[in-house]
Amino acid sequence: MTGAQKPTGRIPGFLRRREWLLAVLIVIVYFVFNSQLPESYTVVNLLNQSRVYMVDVGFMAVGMLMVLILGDIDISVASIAALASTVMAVTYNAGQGLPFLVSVGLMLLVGLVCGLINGLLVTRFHELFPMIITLATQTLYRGIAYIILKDQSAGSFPSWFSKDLGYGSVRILGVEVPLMLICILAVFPLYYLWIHRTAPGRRMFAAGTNITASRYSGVRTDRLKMTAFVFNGVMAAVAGIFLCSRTGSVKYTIAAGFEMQAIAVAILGGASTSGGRGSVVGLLLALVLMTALKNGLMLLYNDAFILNLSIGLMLILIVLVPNLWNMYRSMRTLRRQRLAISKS
Amino acid sequence: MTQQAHSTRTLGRETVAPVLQVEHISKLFPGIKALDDVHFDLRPGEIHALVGENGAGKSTLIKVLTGVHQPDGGRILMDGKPVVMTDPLVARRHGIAAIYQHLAAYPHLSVAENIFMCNEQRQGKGPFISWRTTHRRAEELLRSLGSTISPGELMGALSVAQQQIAEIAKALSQEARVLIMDEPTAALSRRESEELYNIVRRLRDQGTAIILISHRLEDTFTLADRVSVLRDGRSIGTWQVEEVTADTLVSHMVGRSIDQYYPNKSSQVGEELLRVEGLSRTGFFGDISFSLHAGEILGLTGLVGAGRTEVVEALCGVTCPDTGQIYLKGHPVTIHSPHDALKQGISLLPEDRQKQGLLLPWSIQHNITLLRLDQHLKGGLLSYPSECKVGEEYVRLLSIKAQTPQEPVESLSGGNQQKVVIAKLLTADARILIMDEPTKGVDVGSKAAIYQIMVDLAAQGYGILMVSSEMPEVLNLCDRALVMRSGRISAMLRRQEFTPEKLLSAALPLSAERKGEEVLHG
Amino acid sequence: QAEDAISIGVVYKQSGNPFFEAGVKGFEEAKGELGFTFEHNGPADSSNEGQIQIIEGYIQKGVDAIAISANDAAGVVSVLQSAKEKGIKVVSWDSKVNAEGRDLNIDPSVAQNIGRVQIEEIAKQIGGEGQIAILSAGATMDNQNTWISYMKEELKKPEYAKIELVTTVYGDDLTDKSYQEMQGLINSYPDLKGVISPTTVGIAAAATCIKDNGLTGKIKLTGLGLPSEMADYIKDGTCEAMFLWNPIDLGYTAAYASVALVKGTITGAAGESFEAGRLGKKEIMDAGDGGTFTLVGDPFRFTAENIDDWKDVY
Amino acid sequence: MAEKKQGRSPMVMLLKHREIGLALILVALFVLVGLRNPAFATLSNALFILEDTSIMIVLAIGMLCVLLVGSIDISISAIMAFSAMTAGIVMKGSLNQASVQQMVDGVMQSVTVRQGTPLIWLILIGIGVGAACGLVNGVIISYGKVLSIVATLGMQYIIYGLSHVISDGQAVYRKDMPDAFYQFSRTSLLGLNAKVWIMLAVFLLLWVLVTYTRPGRRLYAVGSNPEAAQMSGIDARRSTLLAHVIMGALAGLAGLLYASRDTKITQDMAMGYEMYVIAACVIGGVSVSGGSGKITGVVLGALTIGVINNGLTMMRLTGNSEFWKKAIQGALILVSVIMNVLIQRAHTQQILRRRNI
Ligand SMILES: Nc1ncnc2c1ncn2[C@@H]1O[C@H](COP(=O)(O)OP(=O)(O)OP(=O)(O)O)[C@@H](O)[C@H]1O
Ligand SMILES: Nc1ncnc2c1ncn2[C@@H]1O[C@H](COP(=O)(O)OP(=O)(O)OP(=O)(O)O)[C@@H](O)[C@H]1O
Ligand SMILES: [Mg+2]
Ligand SMILES: [Mg+2]
Repeated sequence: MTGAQKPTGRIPGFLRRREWLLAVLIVIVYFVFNSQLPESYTVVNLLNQSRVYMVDVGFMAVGMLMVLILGDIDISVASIAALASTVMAVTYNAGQGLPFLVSVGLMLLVGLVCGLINGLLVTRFHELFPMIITLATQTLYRGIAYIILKDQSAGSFPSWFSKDLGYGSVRILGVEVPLMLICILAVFPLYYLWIHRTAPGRRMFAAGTNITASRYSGVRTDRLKMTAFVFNGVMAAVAGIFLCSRTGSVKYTIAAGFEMQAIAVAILGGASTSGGRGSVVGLLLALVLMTALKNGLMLLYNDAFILNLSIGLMLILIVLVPNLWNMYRSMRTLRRQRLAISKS
Repeated sequence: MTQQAHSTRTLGRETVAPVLQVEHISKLFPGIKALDDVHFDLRPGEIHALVGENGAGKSTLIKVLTGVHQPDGGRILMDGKPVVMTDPLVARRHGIAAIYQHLAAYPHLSVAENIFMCNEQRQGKGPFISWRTTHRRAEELLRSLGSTISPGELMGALSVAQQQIAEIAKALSQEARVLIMDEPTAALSRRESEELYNIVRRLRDQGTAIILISHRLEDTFTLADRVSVLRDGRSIGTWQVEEVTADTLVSHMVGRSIDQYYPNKSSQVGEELLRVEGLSRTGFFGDISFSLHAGEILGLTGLVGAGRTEVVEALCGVTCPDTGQIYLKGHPVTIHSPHDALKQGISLLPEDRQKQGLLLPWSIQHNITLLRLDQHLKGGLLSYPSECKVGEEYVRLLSIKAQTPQEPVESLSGGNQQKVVIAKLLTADARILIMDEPTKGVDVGSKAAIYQIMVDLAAQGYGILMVSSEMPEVLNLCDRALVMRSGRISAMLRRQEFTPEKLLSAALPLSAERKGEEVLHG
Repeated sequence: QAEDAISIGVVYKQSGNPFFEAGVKGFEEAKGELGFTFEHNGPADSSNEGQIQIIEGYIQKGVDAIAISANDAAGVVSVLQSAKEKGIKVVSWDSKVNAEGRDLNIDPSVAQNIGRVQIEEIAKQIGGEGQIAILSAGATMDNQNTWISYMKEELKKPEYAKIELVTTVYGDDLTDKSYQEMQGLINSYPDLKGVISPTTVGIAAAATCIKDNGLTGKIKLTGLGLPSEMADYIKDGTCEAMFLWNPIDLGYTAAYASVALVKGTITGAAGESFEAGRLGKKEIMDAGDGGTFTLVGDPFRFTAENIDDWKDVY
Repeated sequence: MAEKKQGRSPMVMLLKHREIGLALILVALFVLVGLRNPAFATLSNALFILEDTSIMIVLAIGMLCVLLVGSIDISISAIMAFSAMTAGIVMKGSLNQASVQQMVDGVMQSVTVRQGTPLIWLILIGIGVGAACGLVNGVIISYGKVLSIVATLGMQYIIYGLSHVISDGQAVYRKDMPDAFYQFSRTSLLGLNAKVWIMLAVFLLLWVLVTYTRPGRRLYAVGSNPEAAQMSGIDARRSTLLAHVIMGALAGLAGLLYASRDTKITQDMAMGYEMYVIAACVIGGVSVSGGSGKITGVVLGALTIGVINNGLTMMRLTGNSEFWKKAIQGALILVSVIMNVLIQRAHTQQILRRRNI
C-alpha cells in the first residue's frame, strides 16, 4: 500500500524518532497521572509496579522484537511460557521431584525446543506464514500443558523464588527497586549491541527488509529465522520464570493472551509487522510507557475495558499521527516548491 | 528546443499536427529536480526515441505523461488541447498506453487477466467480466508477438522476460493512439526484440505514435524516426535520426564523447577455475557441462526462457540442482546456499535488481556493505565510518548519480540502482563472478565503464560468466560463448567463430530456425 | 477505624459478567448500611494475571480490605500474602482463595448440598431412571469439580441405581462451545434423559440447544442458572427447575465480613461470628483446608411459579 | 513446450485445483471420526456441522476479501460483539450511558418498542454498525498507512471497550429479544437452516463479486502488486477500504447470527474467534500476503475447521479424554496446512516433469 512516491519529508526536530516521541509521551503521561493521583502515582510506586507490567511481558517482547525484525510473527509465545512453566512445576513437584534449579533448566529447555519446532516449521515450509504456523502451535503447546496439568494448579515453589524473586527488591540510592526489574534491565544493553551493532543484527534487519535479496547476498536467512524463533522460545520461558515467581503457582491457562501484549509493546517501540524495523531502546521506552499508562489508568478508572481501549487508541495513534504528519509535511513542501516555480 | 528539430524529412509529416505536446514540464521530488522545463512533441505515425543517461528523467517524464506523477509546472497538450492527467485512468482514456521500466505485473493473476486488467472484457455491456473472451483475446495477442506463453499461466511463474512480453501485450491490447515503451527490450533477446520491432513498425504505419526509451543505441537507429535527448532533467534537443550518428548522440547524452565503447580485452586465459559436469534440474535445464577459466569472460546466451538464469542460480546455490557436479579448481564442491557460494568464491549479480539485488529502503552504502559486513567490524561491532568510506568510494568509482551515499536506493533511477548492485558484487572479492544481464537498463557511458571493469577484473585473473541477451555485448566482450536452447546447451563457440547468425541459429528452437533466419534478414 | 474511612477493593472473575454485577449490588447495599467505600473490578479475560494487576493496584492505593472471587485459588496467594503483610485483610467470596492467602472465605453454600440438590432434582424429573450427562464449565474449575464429585458420590446411593451418568463434557463457559457440546450429547446418546449443568453459561446454552432440537420435555435439564437468562426456558418447560444462591447476599456478606475484619471485631478464626445486617449472625467455621469459611445459605430453587419475581433482579 | 495442451487426467485435475485436495482431507477426516463414532457420519450431523460452521464461513468470506488486498483484520470478533450489542440495546430499548442516550434517543424512538423492533431494522443496524467499524479500519489502514495488524489489533481493544461503554457491562438475554430475532437463526426452509441460507446468499454474492466484477478483481490486483495497481490507475486505497467495509458488514451480520443462536449478547462475545477464521482462510489456500485465494477454498477451509471441532466433540464422547482435545486441535490444523503445502509441491513437481527437460 505504500505508494511509489514515498514522502521523504519527516517530522521536524527531535520528535522525528520514535524513541524521542516515546520519551516525551512518558513524561506527559507521568505528569498527567501524577497531578490526578499525587499520593499513589509516584516514581517509587511505579518502580514497584514495574514488576506487574514490565517484566514478563517485557521478556516476551524482547524475543518477539527479533522475530518481528525478521518480518515474522510468533503468536505461540504465551503458550510456550505456559508449557515451560507447567513442565517446571510438574517436575519440581512441590519439592518432591527434581531439584528446583534443574526444573528451571528443564523449563528453559522446553522453551528452546518449542522455539526450535516453530523455527523448523517456518523454515521448512516457506509457503506457510509464521502467523498461521504459530497459531497452530499455540493451540498445540497449550494443549500439551493441559494434558500434563489437567485441571490442577501446581506450585509450592521454594520461598526464595516466590518471595525474594517475585516480590523482593534491592535498595539502590535509597529507593526500593524490584529484583525482577534489575534482571530485565540488565538484558537491554547486551541486546542493544547484538541487534544494532553486530553483523548478525544487521543481517536480521536485512532479511526483514527483503528476504530474497538478503539470501542472494549471502545472508543465511533460514539460520537467522531459526535463531530468532529459538531465542524467542527461550525468552518466553524466561518470562514464564518471572511470571511463576509472581503467581506462585501454575495453571495451564497461565499467561494467556500475553502474545498480543508483547506484540503491541514491540510495535509501540517502533517495530513493524512487515519486518526490517525495530529498536531496542524503543522497546524499553515502550515498556516504560505501558507501565506508566496502564498503572495510571488502573488507579484512576479501575476498569479493564477502559484500560484496553486506551491501549488500543495509543497503539493506533502512535503510528497514525506521525504518518499523517509526514503526509502533510511532504504535501506542504511540494506546494511550496510548486509556488516557487510558478512565480519564476 | 533547437529549431532544426522541426525541420523534417520528406514524408510531409511536418504538416501533421502533433498528438502529444509537452511544454515547460517540471517535476520535483523532495530534494531533486527530476524534470526541469522539458519540451517534447510527438506526431502520429512516428517512432520517437527518448534517450539519456541513467537518472536523466526519462522514466519520470513518462510517468508524468501517464498521470502516475503530477507535474509541478508546465502543461500537456493532446491534439493541441491542454489536458490534465490526474491519474493513469485519465491518461488511458486519452488513448495513452505505457510499458513501464520496472515490471508492473500481478504475479498471482493469470497472464490473460494481467493483460486486460483495467480494460476488462465484459459480456456485452453488462457489469460482468467474460473470461472466455479475455482468454481468447489474450491468446491472439500473445501469438501475434510470437510468444508461446499460455494465457492461463500465472504471471509469477514466468521469467522476467516472458513477463515483459506479457506487459507488451497489455500495452498493445489497449489499441492506444500513443504507445510509450520504457526499456521494452532490456530483458529481451535479439529474437523477441525483432518480433517487437516488427509490431512497432506495423503500429506506426497504422498511425500510432510511439515513444521508445532504450539504452540500446541500435534500437534507436533501426526503429526511430526522431530522437530526443534528455540530460539532468533538461531537454537537450530533438533530431531526425538520419541527422545524428551514434557518437554525436552519445556526446549529447553524456555531455562528452566516449571514444572506446568496448574495451580491448587483452588478458590471457589461465587455469581452470570452475567446471560443471552434467548439471540438471528437472523442468528447468538438463545436462549442463562447461568450464570457466581465470582471465576469461564466458558468455551465456540464448532466447528468453532458455534457462540461463536457472543455471546460474543453481551454480550459486540459490536453487539446488538434482544431479551433476561442480568443481572448483578441480575439487568437487557442494553448494547449498548463496552463502556457501560466496565462501567458495562465487558471487552472483542477480537478474532482478529490485527483488533480488537491493534492499530498496536502505541507503546505498548499507546495500553495498551487506555482503562483507566482516570487513567493517571494530572490536566485534560495526563501524559506521568504515562503511561510509566504502560507500563513497564506490559511488565515485561507478559514478552513481546520488546526492550522498546515505540516500535510499529506492529513489535512484533504474540504471543507478543496477550500479549499486554491481558495487556490492565488487566488494565480494570472489574469483568467480556470475553476472546475469549486467548492463540491463544501464546507459551507454556507464555500460562502457562496466565493460571496462569486467575486462580489468579478467586481467586480474577473475573468471567471469556473463548471461546476456545483447548480441553485441557477447560478440565484443566474450572469449567464448555458450548458447542455450530450451534448457540445454546447444553450442559452444570460440571468439574466432563468433557470428550473429551462428549464435542465433544455435539459440532458436529447431522448428523455428527458418523463420528466425527470415526475421534476421527480412 | 471509622467505618466511613474503610475502603474495600472488590475483585471478581470477569468484568461484565452479570453474576458479579449482581454481587456488586450486594456491596452497594451493605455500603448504604455501613458507609464504607469500595471499588470493584475484574479482568476482561477472566485471567489470573489480570486479577493480580488489579490487586496490586489496590495495594498501591492502600485499601483496607480486598474481597476477591478468584480465578485461580493458588495463583493469587503470593500477591495476597504481600497484601496481608501490609495489613490488608483478605476475604474471598464465591470462588475461594487458598487458605494461606485469605483471612476468611464466604462460601455460597456447602458444596455437598449443591451437588445433592441437583441430583435429587434431575432424578425427580426423569422419574428415577435413565441416562444423564453433566455439562460443566472448564475442566479446571475447582468449584465445578468439587460439585461434580459430590454428585457422583450422591449417585452411588441405592435409590439412584437406575440412573446412569454417561459422561461429563466441558463447555468452557463459552456459549457456543457449550452449545456444540450439548448438540454432541444429543447426537451421541439418543436415549439421554437428563442433563445437569452446574454453570450459568452452560445451562443457558443447553436450554437453547434442547429447544432448538425440539426436545423440550424429552430431555430434562437442571443445574445452576441465572434467573434473568433462564426465565423463558423455565416458563416454557425446557428447564422445569434450577438452582442458584443469591449473588447479592454473597456480596452483602462479604462486605460485612471485610468491615468486621478491618475493625478487628473478628480475626477470621473458627468459632468467631459477626453480624451480617439483614442476614443476621454468621458463624465462622473451619474449612478443612487450613482456613476458615462462613456460609451464606442454601441454593434457591427457581421454578415457573417464582421466576418472575427474580428475573429482573439478577 | 506448448505443443500439447495439458492433459486432463484426474490426477492433474486434482492437483490443479487445490480445493479438491482439501475436499479429500475433509472427507478423510469425516470418515476417520465416523469410524470411531457412527453418530458423527450421519446426514443430520453433517447438516449440523454445516449449520454450525455457516457463521464462520460468512466471516471467512469477508476475511478472504481483506486478505486478498494484502491486509488482515483481527478485530472481527470485536466488531461482532459491538454490532450485536448495538442491536441488542435497540431491542432492550435502553442505552445505559445517559449522555449517549440523548444523542441516540431520536433514532431509538423511531425503531424501538421493546419486543416490537422489526427484525429488518435490527439486521440493518447490525450490518451498518459492522460496516462502519470496517470503514474506520479501512480508513486507518489505507489512508493513514498504518499496517493492518497494528490498526486492527488496536481497533480490537477499542471496539471491545466501546461495547463495554454502551452496554455498561450488561448482557442482553432472551427476555429482551423480540421473537423474530430469536427465530432469525432458527427458522428452516426446505430442510436447511436460515443460517445456511444466509451463508449461501453471501457466498453467491461474493463469488460473483470476486470472480466476475471489476471491483472484485481489483482486490486481487491490489494485493498482488500494489505499486503496479497504482500505476495502472487502480485506487489501491479504495479497494482496501472496500474489502474492510465488506468484512465489517459481514462481521456485523455474523454477530447478529451468533447472538441469535446463543440467545445472549455479552460485551466480550466471540473473543478469540478471529484466529479460527484466519486459520480457515489459510487452510483454504488464501495467501496472507495478498493477491491469491479462492472463495471455494475458503468455504472448504472453514468446513475443515468445523469438522475438526465437531469431530473432536464427537470423538471424546466415545472415550477420549477431554484434556487431549486442545492439543489434537492444534495438531490437526498444523497437519491440514502442511498437507496442503505438500500437495501443492507435488503439483509443481508434476508440472516440471511434464516439461521434459
Ligand atoms: N519516487 C522518487 N522519489 C525521489 N526521487 C526520484 C523518484 N523517482 C525518480 N527519482 C529521481 O529522479 C531522477 C530521474 O529518474 P528517472 O527514473 O526518470 O531516470 P531515467 O532517465 O529513467 O533513468 P534510467 O535510464 O536509469 O532508468 C533520478 O535522479 C531519480 O533519483
Ligand atoms: N519448457 C518450459 N515450459 C514452460 N515454462 C518454461 C519452460 N522453460 C522455462 N520456463 C520458464 O522460464 C523460466 C526459465 O527461464 P530462465 O529465467 O531461467 O531463463 P533465461 O534464459 O534466463 O531467460 P530470461 O531471459 O527470461 O531470464 C522458468 O522460470 C520457467 O517458468
Ligand atoms: Mg528509467
Ligand atoms: Mg534470465
